[in-house]
Amino acid sequence: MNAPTAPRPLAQGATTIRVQTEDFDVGAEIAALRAGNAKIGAVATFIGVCRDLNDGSDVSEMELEHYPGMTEKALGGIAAEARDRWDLFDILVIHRVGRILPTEQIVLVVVTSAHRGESFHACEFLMDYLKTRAPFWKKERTPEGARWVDARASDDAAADRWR
Amino acid sequence: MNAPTAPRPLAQGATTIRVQTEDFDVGAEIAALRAGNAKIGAVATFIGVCRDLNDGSDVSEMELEHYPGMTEKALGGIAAEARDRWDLFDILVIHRVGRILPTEQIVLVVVTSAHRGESFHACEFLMDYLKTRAPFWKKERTPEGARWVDARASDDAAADRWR
Amino acid sequence: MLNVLYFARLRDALGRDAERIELPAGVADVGGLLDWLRQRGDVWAAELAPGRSVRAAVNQDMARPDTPLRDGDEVAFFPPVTGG
Amino acid sequence: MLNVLYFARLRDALGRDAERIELPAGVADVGGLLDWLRQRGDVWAAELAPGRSVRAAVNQDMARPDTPLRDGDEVAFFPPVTGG
Repeated sequence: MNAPTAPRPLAQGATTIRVQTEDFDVGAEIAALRAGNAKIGAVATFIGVCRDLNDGSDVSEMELEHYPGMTEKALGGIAAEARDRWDLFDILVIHRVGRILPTEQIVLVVVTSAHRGESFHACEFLMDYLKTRAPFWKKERTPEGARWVDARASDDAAADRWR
Repeated sequence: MNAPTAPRPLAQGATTIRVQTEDFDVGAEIAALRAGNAKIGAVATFIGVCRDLNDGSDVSEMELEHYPGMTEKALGGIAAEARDRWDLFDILVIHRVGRILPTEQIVLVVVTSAHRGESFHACEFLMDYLKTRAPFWKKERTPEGARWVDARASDDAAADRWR
Repeated sequence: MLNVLYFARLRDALGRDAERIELPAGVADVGGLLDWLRQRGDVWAAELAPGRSVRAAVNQDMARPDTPLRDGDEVAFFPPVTGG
Repeated sequence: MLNVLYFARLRDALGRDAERIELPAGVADVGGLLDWLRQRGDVWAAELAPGRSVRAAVNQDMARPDTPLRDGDEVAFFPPVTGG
């Protein structure tokens, strides 16, 4: 909408959203984000991992379902909200779908910025919103059979902190 | 001080503090922490990086000094405080000293826990306290000469949030 | 026509992942469509009952009961999300 | 004897990184030692002036002006820390 302007001096960085069945390499992803931007002073990262225990039952595997199209749109919207709130360079969100075993990685969020407060807050914000607004559903296989995981009131409370 | 007790069921995990001149491999450090603990559901990580610009001046290199002995003691105390506040598995703090160039890594903090809130909060707490209570001092080389970096009021304010 | 999608526990319980529905007479919004679906009875009445925490999206944006519906919309129903 | 250490900008300005000092008569705490050091004048008075944000540690724990000193203590003076 604006007239063309000169490139912003700090306009390095991009938002990347990936929904995939494959695992991801945290070290390689962080290195790729940081490459070539000597203005980055802070990298905040969160990795969500499949546990072998949930709500008191052993979990032998998990199946992650999503809503193709809407999931990517929701994650893009969450990332845009984070950029409105904080001065950031890069946002990377990778979320796996399909079959996932205990100790395997489920989700990765990486945020880079000049100073630490901004990447910390944005990373936590992204996870809190992702947990409550991005269409993913977990089904766990336990000795008692397969069960859909219930949403947690604590996740809604965490997301509400940012309102 | 206590009589011997049975192993705690969730007592996996350890605190590791390293002050070193060498760089570190984030992916390998995280993988080593996670190995063998299928109770971990959350991994929060912070990496502090040397920027090529600070307070408006170009930075060509940085020299990080510390107080051998007290630095390790202070970091261990900060980690113990984090364990008092949150239910955590692992705490890893690696802080480099000596000569560091722009885009090189300075500090790594990794915290693992069952649920994300605890590792997020502990990771940010550790960084805020490390910035204000661990004896490290930065000297920057700029076109105007070498200069000791001044402490920031914003870092004190960040640490005071946890009181 | 509406393209109506069902996900996760709802899809399992309702026995379908999608269907095409001619926008019913008198249905103007998401809440109206839910009422109409409940009138199918059985699992529809049970799974979509007001206490069951059903979430909806219209054209891939989160929606509320008063979100309007138009011919051609993609409407999705699903339980509260549990990713991450 | 006290083992007194200086770090960072203070070490550069004072021209030494450590010295051994016989606990001076009448000096009972960190504040007292700072007063005694300031009486050396010149850079000592300037760098350790009350407005200069000098921090202290005794036996590798952060200390305050009223932290007591005993023979054999390791006392360190330094500017506010800037790691991370």
